[in-house]
Amino acid sequence: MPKSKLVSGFAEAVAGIPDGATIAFGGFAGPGTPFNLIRALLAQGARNLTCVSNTTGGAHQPRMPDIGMLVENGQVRKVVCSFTAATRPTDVLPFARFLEAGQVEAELVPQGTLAERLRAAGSGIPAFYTPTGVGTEVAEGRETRNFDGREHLLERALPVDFAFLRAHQADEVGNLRYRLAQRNFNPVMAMAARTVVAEVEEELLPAGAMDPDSVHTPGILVHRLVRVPPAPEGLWPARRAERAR
Amino acid sequence: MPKSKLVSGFAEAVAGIPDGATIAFGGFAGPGTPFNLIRALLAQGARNLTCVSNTTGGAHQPRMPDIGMLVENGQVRKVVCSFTAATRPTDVLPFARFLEAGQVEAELVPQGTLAERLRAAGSGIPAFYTPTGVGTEVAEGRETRNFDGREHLLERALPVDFAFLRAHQADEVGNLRYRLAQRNFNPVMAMAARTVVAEVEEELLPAGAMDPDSVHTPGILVHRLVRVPPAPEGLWPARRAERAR
Amino acid sequence: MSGDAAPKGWSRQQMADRLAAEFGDGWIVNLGVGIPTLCSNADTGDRDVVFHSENGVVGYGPVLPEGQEDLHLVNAGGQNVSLRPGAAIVHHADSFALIRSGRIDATVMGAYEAAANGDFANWKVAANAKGGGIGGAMDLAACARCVFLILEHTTRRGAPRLVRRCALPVTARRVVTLIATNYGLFEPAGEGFRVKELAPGLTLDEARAATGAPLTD
Amino acid sequence: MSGDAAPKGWSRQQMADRLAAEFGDGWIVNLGVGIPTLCSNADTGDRDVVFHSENGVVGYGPVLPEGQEDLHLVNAGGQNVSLRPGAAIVHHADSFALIRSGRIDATVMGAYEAAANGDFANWKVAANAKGGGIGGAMDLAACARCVFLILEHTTRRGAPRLVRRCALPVTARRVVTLIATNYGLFEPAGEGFRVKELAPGLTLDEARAATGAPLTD
Repeated sequence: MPKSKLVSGFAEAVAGIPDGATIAFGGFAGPGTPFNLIRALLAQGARNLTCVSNTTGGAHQPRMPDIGMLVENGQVRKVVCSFTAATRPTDVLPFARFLEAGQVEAELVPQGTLAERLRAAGSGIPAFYTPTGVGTEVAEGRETRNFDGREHLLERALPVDFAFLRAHQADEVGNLRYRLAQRNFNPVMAMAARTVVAEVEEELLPAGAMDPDSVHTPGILVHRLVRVPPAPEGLWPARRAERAR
Repeated sequence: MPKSKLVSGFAEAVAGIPDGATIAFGGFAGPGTPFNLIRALLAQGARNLTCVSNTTGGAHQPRMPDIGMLVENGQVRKVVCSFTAATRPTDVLPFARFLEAGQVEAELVPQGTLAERLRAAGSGIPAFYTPTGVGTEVAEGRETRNFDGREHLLERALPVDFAFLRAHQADEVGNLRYRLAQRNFNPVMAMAARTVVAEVEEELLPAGAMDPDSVHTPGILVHRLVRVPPAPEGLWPARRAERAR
Repeated sequence: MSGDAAPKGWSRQQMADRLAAEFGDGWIVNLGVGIPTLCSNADTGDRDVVFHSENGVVGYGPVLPEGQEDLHLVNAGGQNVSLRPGAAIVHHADSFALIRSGRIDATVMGAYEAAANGDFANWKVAANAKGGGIGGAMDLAACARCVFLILEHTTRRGAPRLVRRCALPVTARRVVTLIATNYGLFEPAGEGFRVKELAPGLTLDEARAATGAPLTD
Repeated sequence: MSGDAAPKGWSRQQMADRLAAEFGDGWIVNLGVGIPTLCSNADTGDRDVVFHSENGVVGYGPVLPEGQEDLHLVNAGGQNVSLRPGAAIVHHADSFALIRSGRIDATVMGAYEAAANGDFANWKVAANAKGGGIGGAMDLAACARCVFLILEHTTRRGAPRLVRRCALPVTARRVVTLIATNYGLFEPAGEGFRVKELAPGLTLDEARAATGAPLTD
């Protein structure tokens, strides 16, 4: 019989993450970010981490647990992100002074390349070619190759030791469903990781209660599940209506 | 307002397929095979086709419309498949004598490589590396490269002009859901194709009636939908319990 | 991208509306962070336009008013948007598969600089800056059928953003097809820009004075 | 792979059952066309074994009796199977992503030949044959943690299928970890095979006579 992957709480969910681990964190602009697992990792204290995520954190308030906080807490050696600075020149992320001071290394990767490198790692594809970034600073010193009359960059797979995810629903064997824009990087990070830890918003379903056609991440990729308690104890995405005007 | 992609019937669904087209056909051992679209293509008569599918057809009875029939009908120049012969030496496919006689060309591709080449075409990835096939006849004369101490083959994307799919549910803008093992190659063929034609088992849903989280193939990839009438007019998968004993 | 000293010509929503008028029927349009997201508020009339967001939301609509937001649903700018009938969600790798495979008819992005040769820059605030914000911009710029930009015509200090060649590190080369600024609509034309339309109240001479490359009618 | 002239030793289901006894708790096991599919009928006791089929079915169970089949649900051999609680469906590219990324603990395949050096052949019936049936075999053989084979010990004509080196074009090189035949369980050992177990009623001499490479205890 399948065993339940539910663990007792957030401390157990992040137990045993060693110094030097590479961890991917799901999430895009709030939804799908494992806020509670990040908070637990801040307390757990593993150091010398490599953190893979879309951003190091936004400039928005209220600030939620993010990669920048792990950096500020002295836990991070390197980040691999598509944003290592805010898009508005007027927003300065707390992360920026650590980067300027050389206290953290950063690999800046176009977002689609980041997603594809994670998927490749989870697909046994060691390398692939993409047209993204050709002719830019990102391509400097890099191997290129012409296919069908167009230059492409060689990109390598990006395997990770752990993926920290946030899902909406799970069954006890770890099948996951995300809700709306919460999906984002989570499924490909699950593919790329050797150990997958997911915080889950709803009560766990028994095995067999989730429609097999509606599973987003198959349970065989998932190792630890932990339930997010309702706010204020559990952290949830906040309202983020940007003032574009 | 979005327009419905439903066409009047199978003749309209395959109208305008030109001679020389490359067409991918979904399906694996029955489920997900667009039997009715293949039957319509046999009647439509386009020639000199390149057909991409898992097999050229099984040896099982009752025989359903398959790529082999298009070959027998003189419509096919080349097939790209993971099976161009049956797995049992005692089963001889009708396709075999056309292949032996040189009346059709065949490119035999490992199944995972076939799926990945289609996905790559639908992902703007012109080429990727895979460990599959290294050291075999499939790799002869092919470009290889060592990554992480292991040899890999360079594989090229496999774009197609048309994909013929079979889905269980669709809404009028073309969002598709497959049921169980019907999914197989269908989503990646939809990605690889410039024009996607899907036969659909259930009554079309209005736009907005399908849960956006439960869509398997987004409607922006799909161009023509046609409803499969119930048997005997519409063709459905048959029972296929193999005698393994 | 710029401040709130009321600029000449079009407002931000007007810039977005004007660019949205260029979207063809049946187009898939990706909207980037900043002013571009205002395009999903535009009235596209009879035209069926599907808005795509890099985070995998296919078919979204206007930003929702406070209190009606769904916290699980954001666009590329992190704004809580609505879904239109027929919407679908895909994961990030599939979202960029749509982008790189040429399924996006137009991408609308903000920029710091747009050059007459079709280059543009929107990911690094200074050539020597450490760090940057690429996001999905390089994938979109390299692969969308049309690359549209929306930006203020000048910096806060009055320096032109439409220039002959970019001084900042570029996002992609020779890809920009159309630019909306508060001054009007412009097309890169090699050594200068073609003026497609001027915002009401603006003269060609005023536009020339604020532009870092020749303007032609 | 062979006919029905009742062979010595284990029946096909017994071969499958014996190999299934080797599956560890928590293993993901892929079953190929033919005899291997009989493994999903085996009783795995307390062990949690998830059966994966190359067509994207994760977590299936026994073949269903006639009249109870779901026509949308087949395993790699096209048999109508059942689902176990916790099953999930993925598409073909994701199914092979699981395979190539090393998520499959064991793959069980049929074969025409298995060699002492760990090579095996199961996709072409003759070296000069036009066409073949690769299916998912090359991906699975190259990437699964353990490659198990099930095959009749000899051809219908009595020729050995366990040989020193393959005469047929190989599916993958140096990958086979365990072989079940009607004669017993065998492990490739370089120049010969190690006998792990003999089927009841068979002697080592009988097995040696029917094998194309040395057998050791």
